This record gives sequence, structure tokens and C-alpha cells, in this order.
Amino acid sequence: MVWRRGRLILSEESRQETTSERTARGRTHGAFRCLNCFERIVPPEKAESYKCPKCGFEWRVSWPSPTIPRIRGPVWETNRRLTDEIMAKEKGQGK
Amino acid sequence: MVVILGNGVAGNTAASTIRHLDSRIEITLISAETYPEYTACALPHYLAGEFERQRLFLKSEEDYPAEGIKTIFGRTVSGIDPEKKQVLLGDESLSYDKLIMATGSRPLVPPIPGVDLEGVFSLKSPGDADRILEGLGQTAVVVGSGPIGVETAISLKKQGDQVYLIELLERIMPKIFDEEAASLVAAILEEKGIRVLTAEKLVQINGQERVEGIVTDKQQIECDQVIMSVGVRSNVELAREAGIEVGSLGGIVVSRRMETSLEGIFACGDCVQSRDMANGQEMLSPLWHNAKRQGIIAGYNCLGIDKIYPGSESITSLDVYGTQAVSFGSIAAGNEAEDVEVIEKYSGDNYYRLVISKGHLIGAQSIGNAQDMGALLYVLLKRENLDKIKSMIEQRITPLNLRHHRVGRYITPSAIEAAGER
Amino acid sequence: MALNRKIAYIDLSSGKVETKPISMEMRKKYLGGRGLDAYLLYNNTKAGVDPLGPDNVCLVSAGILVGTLASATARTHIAGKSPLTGYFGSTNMGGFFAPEMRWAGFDHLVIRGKAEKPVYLWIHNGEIEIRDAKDIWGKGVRDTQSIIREEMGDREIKVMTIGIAGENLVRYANVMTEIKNSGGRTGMGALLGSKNLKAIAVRGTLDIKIEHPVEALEYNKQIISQITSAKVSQEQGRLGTLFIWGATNSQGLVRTRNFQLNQMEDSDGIEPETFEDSAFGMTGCFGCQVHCRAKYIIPDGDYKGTYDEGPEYTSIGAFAAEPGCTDLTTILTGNHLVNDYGMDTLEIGSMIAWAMELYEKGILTDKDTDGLDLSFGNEKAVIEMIHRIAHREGLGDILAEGPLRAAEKIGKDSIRYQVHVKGMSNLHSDERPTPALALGIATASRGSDHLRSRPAIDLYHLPEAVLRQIYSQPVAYEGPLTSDYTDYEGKSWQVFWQEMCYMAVDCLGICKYHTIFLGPNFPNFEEWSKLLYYNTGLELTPLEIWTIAERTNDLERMFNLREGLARSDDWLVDAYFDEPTKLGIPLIRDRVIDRDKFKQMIDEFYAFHGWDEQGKLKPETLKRLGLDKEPSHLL
Amino acid sequence: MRKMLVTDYEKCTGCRLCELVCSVKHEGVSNPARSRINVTKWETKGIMVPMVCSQCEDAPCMAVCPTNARIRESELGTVTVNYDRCIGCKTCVVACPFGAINFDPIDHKVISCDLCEGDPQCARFCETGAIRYAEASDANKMRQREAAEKLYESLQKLDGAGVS
Repeated sequence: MVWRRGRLILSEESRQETTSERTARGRTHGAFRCLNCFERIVPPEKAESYKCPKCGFEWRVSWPSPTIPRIRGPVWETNRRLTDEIMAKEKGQGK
Repeated sequence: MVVILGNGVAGNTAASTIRHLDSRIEITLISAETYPEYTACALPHYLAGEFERQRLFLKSEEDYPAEGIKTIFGRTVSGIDPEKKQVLLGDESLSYDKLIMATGSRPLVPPIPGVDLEGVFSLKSPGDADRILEGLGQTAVVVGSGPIGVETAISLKKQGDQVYLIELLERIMPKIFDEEAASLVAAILEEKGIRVLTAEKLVQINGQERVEGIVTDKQQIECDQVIMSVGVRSNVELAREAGIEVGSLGGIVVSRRMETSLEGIFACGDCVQSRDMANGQEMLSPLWHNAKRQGIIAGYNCLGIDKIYPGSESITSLDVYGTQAVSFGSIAAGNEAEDVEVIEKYSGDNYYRLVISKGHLIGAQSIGNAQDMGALLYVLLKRENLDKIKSMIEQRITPLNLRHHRVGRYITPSAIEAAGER
Repeated sequence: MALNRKIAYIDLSSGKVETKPISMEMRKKYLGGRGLDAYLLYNNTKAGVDPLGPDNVCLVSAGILVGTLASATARTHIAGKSPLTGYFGSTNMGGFFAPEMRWAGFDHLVIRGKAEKPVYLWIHNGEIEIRDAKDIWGKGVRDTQSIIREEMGDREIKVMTIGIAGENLVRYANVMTEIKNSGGRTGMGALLGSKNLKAIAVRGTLDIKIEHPVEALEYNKQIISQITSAKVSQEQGRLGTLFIWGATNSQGLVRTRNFQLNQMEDSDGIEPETFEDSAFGMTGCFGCQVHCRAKYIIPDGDYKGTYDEGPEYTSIGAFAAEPGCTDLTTILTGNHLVNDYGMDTLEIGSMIAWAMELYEKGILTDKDTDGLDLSFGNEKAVIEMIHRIAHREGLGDILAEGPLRAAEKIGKDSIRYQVHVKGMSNLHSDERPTPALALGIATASRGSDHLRSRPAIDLYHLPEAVLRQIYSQPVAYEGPLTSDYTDYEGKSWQVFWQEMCYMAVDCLGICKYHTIFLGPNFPNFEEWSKLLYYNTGLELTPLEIWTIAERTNDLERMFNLREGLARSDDWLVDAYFDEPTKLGIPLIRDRVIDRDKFKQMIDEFYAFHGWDEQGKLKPETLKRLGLDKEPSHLL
Repeated sequence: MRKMLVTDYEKCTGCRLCELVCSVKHEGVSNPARSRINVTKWETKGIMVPMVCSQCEDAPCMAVCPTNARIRESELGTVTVNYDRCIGCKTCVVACPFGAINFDPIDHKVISCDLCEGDPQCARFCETGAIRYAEASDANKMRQREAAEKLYESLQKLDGAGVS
């Protein structure tokens, strides 16, 4: 952005985007990122828990607003089991 | 045709109300004074030299014809003939369909030797103020410490006079404030150099032609001016002669539609006695806002539109060198019979006093903070039970919910807080 | 204009008060708030000053944009030499105190000396009075404020006060304002307590002129929309900072049972959503539309029915994760108690958890605890310890001394179980899998601190392009940047950038939640440059603001160096390098910080700053930033 | 239909941005003491109530003004002050049941809400919806309904907390 001294940068055409505005363009609604594989996933409305279609980790979901799902916490059994499997596999490969 | 006697706020409000409702009806306004409508409340400011004379007037002479109101100024009404529906102006007479009496009040002049000397004034009209200003003396004595007396004393002090304020009773503004509040105001006055003399009786005014001094039951004071402000008396002579009922308090008796005992004759303003909205008792309330509301009600009813006067409110708000002194409703003193309970509180420079009787707020006084008081006024007028409000607070029911309880329309946070402190 | 506020020098020993204007030269070099505080502290103290002695100064300040139309300009900054760490002490709180102080005519207070008996300051429209505090000494945070308001007869008085902990010189005592706005870290409450200064009450009705009011209004509206439309703000506006819990605990980024585990599996009872049932609305600081404080009533226990605000993410850590408790009531009660006593939630949580581990390991016995069962998960013991620490009773007296002093007193192997940097406890987040966050706490100027340079958005797994957009303004950066938070590549630049960002925002007096901290789309240098111009008329480019941030950060470093800080202090406790994480998702399990890579990160970080290998400022850096003449005589 | 400012204390977070923007809009300065809207707070109870002029139909301030200086502007229905007539007696401040008339300590004059000529800034900046600029009739209905719901809810909550 070029900072213009003393100029009113308010009308739409004369306004230049700032970094944060450019960053904001990628914003999405209705989705959250899987905390294991970081895939952006979209749970059905008002779902209480949702399984990531990519990695199979399952998350309990809360809804701050009707369009914003957030992860409340893991579904413990599923995720623990999956993690143990993955870790065992990695160990097997590594050593 | 409507004839209105009196050019004060009641008469003018009635005239404007009628004109607002009916654009064609003939309105005549008769006044012995020659000024257009003015506000007496601004007189102390004028007297203090805070603004020019012009600002006393709410209307100019041209405003009357513009509104379609005929005026007869400078003429004294000599009588009313209710039979013939005529107003008598000396030899002439004027017919009316409806008559509104807004004859107002005049300052009370006590029968004391020397009251007719030059230099003895009262403060009611711009003319009075002009005369006082002409003779701004070195020393002035203000007799009577009602709000007008106190304001006059402050104004004269601001003009550089040496000022004495004399009060017969043991505290200033005895009808408006209780001891503590009155002493707070008195302390401010004293600090600014006004000598406040309470429990002192004016016996005599000395002088040949002009005032030279006064004598009280305690001392003699040399002075150049005496301002009498011991109260006002309703102008009801005209009404009494016409056979209109005058009440025990000395005001014209009116119905809640502001109609007098004679059909077709209405009365409003300082000359009537009315019902106190807070306790339902008859009262004389020579206050601006009551007169204004009465004028509106009289205007409606004289055109046959039914409108009820809810009653008068006594509100006094006084600026004492930047400190606001507020009182409304009843004071505790003289109310002992009524099982009165008092809550007093100092909070920093502010002082509050709530007067409570049988669980109801009947009066409140404050020195310092003005903004919180409005809420209490409405608690008082609505006659809400304080215990009820308190229990709601305990249950964390807050203003919006109170509204739902029907009580709440006028309850505000400050009222709740005041009640919560019980 | 908004820049005509003054500095007041208050000497409590002699009762002398002096006010001085702030010159434009000082403004352009240090802006205000934390920046100017760093300058004033450096110039008003001598090396090795006793933190609790009369020669230490206490600085209270408002940022340059406080009280103006930049959103959430509510921050009060308090600084002095820290009684906890002995290094730069500084803390930052929200609420309504700072704006009121500006309306009363002051930007900075420099308080020195020690009053003979307890006093408080009364500041009103340019006047400062030292008043007797006998009616409020010994009172809690809330009562103190009510009493002062009552005494003065003004509901609108804003009070900054210390609680009982501050009076008792607990080394991590807070300064507080309103119900829960806390100046938490580095023990500034003890500093006030040591001066016998109970509170500072302000009330002001002086104008702050807005230089371009129409533009300021419109631009503020735009900024507010930008912030409130972000998902993170909406979530924060529902639960407060608690919302972070869901993400961090799910992954295993939480320090539990002191430092033994990194995830809390039995957390259903303390999840933010559970708390939501006890909350009945939100509240916020001055001018802020994010409103991140919940209002709640304690549902159960000894304090049932008490109103309080919060709790924060930190409260979960302090009263649940670290001591292994699982009851919401403990969190809510603990939060209420520390608010009223005026203590640092984070520090007290860590100290209690540490004591619990010592008890588990047998280093502390029933004899030391006066019979109190300090087992992990004992909710009653946690609450009891809060009381004891505030009143300095028994073991509480030792724990009130902070990590290093307490470990020294207890002796044996106790220091091994401490999780601290420079004598200040770490947040309850586990930084072993996240080198960037670990670097942040290791190098922060006020000891272990997650608010000095934490690139929290690193955890969001943002695409590299987005990171580059953010981290290459206003200074170009072409080095590596990576989305993976377990990586070491490019992280030192992120930490460096965030350090500048947070310093700038502290100088301005804006809340960190309104900058790139939790949301990548939030305002930064470019927006601030405009805000400064519209509100104060001060013309600074984003790069100039960056330079100011660099200068003031380095000044804090210089203060620390003068107090004897060495490179070895910018380091973590051994557990970070030696004990792998045990729980969490696969990405996080079995992680430690790599010593060599971490050392290299620190080297890079020093290089970005223009510091030599020992972490000292190079002569050319001093010259470039105009710091070669400090301590100076701009004053 | 006339629009009015509707306030809802349950939504108010007490941030006082309304006070700030009000003083900037009207006076060009930041100074809540000169704001036309005020947020009253009970800190220890967590109650914040925005108070602003309701532009009452039968306005007490107009009734008590001894110089007829409080007048109703026709278009928006706002009650404003004619400063040529105002003598600064503050009787209107005393009479207002909402404490919504303020006294400017700098200019020494009475100030109250003028709805910013139809674009009230307080409502515009209030993201929580605690202050809204809505049509009068709707507003009343809305207010009543919300009040009823809120009361019910909060009573239930209080029962749960064992406070009531």
C-alpha cells in the first residue's frame, strides 16, 4: 500500500487495499479446519460431531452462530485409536 | 369568541392551544401590563446582568397578530358579567362565548411600616427588574428566602452589591428544603458573601422618602434597597366579584377540566388552586410548568374537547453558584403526623434526602447532582411502593423487565439505586 | 489535539507533584504507552535498583490513541523494574482507566519514592492529590473501588487498585481495575504495594480533540466491521478467550499436571460450552465491539451466587489443566478470588501445580502444607492455596515469592519441576511441538511471555501465500515461511515481526485482539498509520511505526542488559528439550524442541534485531535507531 | 412512521462506544461528559443500561421549560434546545425521568439527543444491537416481546443458580 499523506482515503475508488483486507478475501463460512490434517471441512448444519472425510479424525462441534461451526473437542475414543495406529505404523517404518 | 384575561404563560398557552386546534375562532387577550409575554424565571439572570433585556420576552408584539390573536394591552378589566357573558373594561364591554381567567398572582407585600418608601421593590415583572437595576445600590436587603428571594440575592451579589437575606423562620427556603439541605445552600451563599440571617423578623423599614435602612427584631441594617419576596397571592378579586367560587387556599376552584364554578368560564395558572399529583391534596402552585399545562387543558376544554388535568407537580430546581439544589414533593418538616421516614445520604459533594411515608416516596431533595433526580420524581408521582422496587432489584430484575411489570415505564437506574440503598 | 496530554512526576516520599509536557520529538521517537514507558524507565532508574525499594519507579500510561476513535483503545500500561524477575517489568490491562486518565489530562504518571502510610492518588482534570488510604487499605479490589466512588460521590470514577495480594507484596500481584481487568504479569501490584500506594482514582471531563472527526468516524466504522465480521471475533464475543481451549486441547497443546502431560482428556466439565450455561451476557472494554468478557454468577460452592467476569483461557489452565481439576466451579471460584485479591492467574496456577508435583514426588510433605492434601485434582486445595498465597500463610508465604525464590527456599530437587523463563512461569500451553511459540517465550523482554511476540496464527495452518502477505509488510522479507507449525524454518522472522507488531500496538494503546494476534485479517501497521493521522494528525508511515517499535523493543532489551541479562537467559527449561510429549494428535505426539535448531533460531532472531551473538545491541544498531545517546536528556 | 432509538440493556456490553462517537459527531472531540447518550453501569452486578432521550410524546422537559426553549422539531420529531432562549436553569435535566438530558461541562449548556439528523451514530456503531434506530410502533412491540422473553429466561436461569 502506498500511504498518501493527508489524503482522504475513504471513497471506494481512491481506497487501496491494506494487507489485512487482502488477507480477508480468503474468508470462508460454514467450514472449519480439521485439527489433524488441516483439511477445510464442512459439517452439516447443527451437527454435534463430524468425522473428517480425509483423515477420519472425529470432532465434537459447537456453533457460535448459525453459520460458524467450531471444534469443541475431539471424540476421544476415535481419535485416540487412530493416533495409536498411526504412531505404531510410523515407529514400525522408522525403526 | 374566546376572551382570555392575562398575558402570562397560562393565558398565552391557552391562546396558542386554541389557535392550534381551531384556526378561525376569534381570540382576544386582555392584559393590564403592556409587555408581550415574558418569563419571570429569567428575571434573576437579567438582574445579574447575564443577558440583555430582550431575552426575557418569549414573544414580540408582532407575534400576536401573526397568530391571529387580538390583544388589548394596558387596560384593566373592571368586572365580569357572567349573565350577559361580557367582560367590562371601564365604560366599554366585550362579549365572549368562553372566558379564560389567567389573571395570575402578585407579590405579597406585608403590612410593615415603610414598605411604600422609594427603594422597596418586589421582583415579578421586567419593570420591577429595570427599577432595581436603575438603583443598584451599595447594600440590598432581600426579605423572604423562597427560591425567588435566594435567586434575587445571588443576582444582586453578582452585580457587586452587599446583600443581606432575611428569613423569618429558622432556615432558608423553609417550604422547599429541610434543615440539612437548607443549611448546605445557606453555606454556599455565606461563602460567596451573602449574609444570611435566619429566625429574624423584619419590623420596620426606615427612611424619609428613600429607604435608608431596616430594623429587625435583632438588629438594624443600613441599606439602599429592600426587595420583598415573601410570597405571592393569587389575583382572584375579579372572579370573586363575578360570583366564582374561591377556595380556602385563596385560589379559584376549578374542576379537573379547569372549569370554574360558572359554566363557560375557565381558569388556569397562578390564580387557581389545584390538586397535587403526588398526594391528591389541594394546593397553590405558582410554578411555570403547572400553569403551562393548565393553559393547555383550559384551551382544549373551552373548545369542548374533553381533557383532564392530571394534577400539579411541585418541582424546584435552583442554581446556587453552579450547585444545583433540587426539591420536589413534600418535605419532612411539618409532616410529623404522617409517619414520615427519612433517608439521608452524603456522597462526595452531593447530598440526597428521601422523604418516605408508609412505604411511598413523598418527597426528595438533592444538593449537587441534578441528573439522577428525574427518575425519583416519577417514582413519587406514580406512587410506587419502594419495597416492591427493592425486591425487584434483589431479584435482578432490571429496567426493561420492570417495564414489563407495568410499573417500569418511568423507573430508571437511578431510582433503582436510590431504592436499593434503603 | 490529542497529543497535549502531560507527564506527571509524583514523589510519594516528599509528596511533590510536578507536571511536564511531552515534546513532539519524544512522541515521534516513542509514541506513548509502552514505548515511552520503556524510555522513561530506562532514564529514571539506575542499574541494580531494588525492585521493592523507593528508588524503583512505577510508570502508568495510556497509549497515544487511547480515548480516540481507533477501536478498543482501552489499554493501560504499567511498568517498572519487576519484583518477580528483576528485569523489565511491564503489564497491560484493559477496562476504562486509561481513557479516563487521558480525559483527566495525563498520558504518563511517573511514581517514585515511598509513602509513609498507605495513600491513594486522586487525579481530576489536571489536578493530582495524594490522599489518605486508611479506609481502603486491606480491602479487596471491588470494595476499594466502591468506597472511593462513594466517598467522592461520582459513579464514573475509574480506579486502578491493588488487592490484598499487592499489599502483602506477593511477587506476582496484579494491578486491577473494574471487576476483572488485570494488569497481570511481572508483579506490578507488589511494586505499588511497596510504595504504600493502594490505588489511583481518576475522573476527567477534558476534551481530546479528534483531528479529522468525520474521517475518523468513517474509518473506525470500517475497522470495526473488519474486526467483527471475522469468525474469531464472533467466537470470542460469545465465550471470551475460552474458545481457544477447543482447538488447543484437541491437538494436545496444553500443559497439564504441571508439565507431565500435554492434553486433558476428562475435560467435558470445563469446556467453554459447559461454561456458557453459567454466563448471562458479555461485556467489554472501552470502545470495543468484540466484548470478550463473559458475565457469570458462580453456580455452586462457597461463593455461590457471586457475580464475576471472565474466566479467561488462562483461568482454565491455572485452575483446571495444570492442577488437574475437572470442576467448572473451581475455575469460576478461583477466577473470582484472584480477581478480588489481585493476583496473576497464570503465575498462581503454575505455582500451585508445581507445589502439587512436589507433593506427588514427596519433596513437599504434609508437614510443609500444614496438613493440606496437595494431590493433583484436589479442587479444595487449589482454592485454599489461593487464600494462603494472598495472605502469605504457611506454604503460601513461600509460593508467593515466585518460581525461583520459592524453589531456592524449598531446595532439594524442586527447581527441576519448574516451568519458567527468567523466573516467570510459562502459560499453560505446551510449546514443545511449536518452535515458533517456544522462541517467543524464551526471548520475550519481560520473561516467559506469550503476549510479547507469539505468532499465534502460526497454529492456523495458513497457506504460505497468506503468511507472506502478512509478514512482508511494511519491511520486505523474502526468506522462508512455512505453514507447518512444527517446523523451524522462517519462524524466527514471524516471531520478530510479531514482536514489532505487539510493541506498536502497545504504544498506541489498542487491544491485541484488534491486531494480528488471533485473527490474520486484523489491522496492522498500515491501518495504524491512518488511524494515527485521522485521530491525532500525526503523520507516520507504516515503516516509521515499525522503526519506533524496533527502537522501543531494543530499549527494553537495553534495560534488561543493564540489569545483567545474558544470552543464557533466553532459554527454556530442560524438560522442553528432553521430555517428549505423550498425548495428542500424531503431529504433536513425541515432540521435543531440538537444542541445535533452537539455538540457530535464536541466532537468526538476534540477527534480525541487529544484536550480536551475545544478544547485545551492535553499535550500528544503536546508531541507526538513535539510541546511542541513552540515557538521554530529552526529558 | 417516526423512527426512534430503541435500547436493550440485555445486549449492552457497556463499552461506551456510543458515548465516544456521540461526542465526536457533535463536538468533534472525544469526551463522554459531552455525550448525549450515557451508559449507566452497575459494575458489581453486571448491569449496563444505555440511556438516551426517548423524544417523549408528552415530554416532561418541554413542559417544565420556563422559556419554551425546548421545542419539537417537526420532521424527525426530536425535542431540541433553542439556545437563544435557554437560560441554563437545568430544570429539564431534573425533570427527565430517564436522566437523558446532559449538561455540557465545557460549553455550559444543556444537551440531548438530536438523532444526528436522522442517522444516529450510536445505533450505527452499536454492533451488539443494544441501540437500534427503528420505527416507533415496531420498536414498542419488539421491546415488549423481548422484555417478556428475557424476563422468563432470566428467572429460569436464576432458579437454576439458586439465587432467586
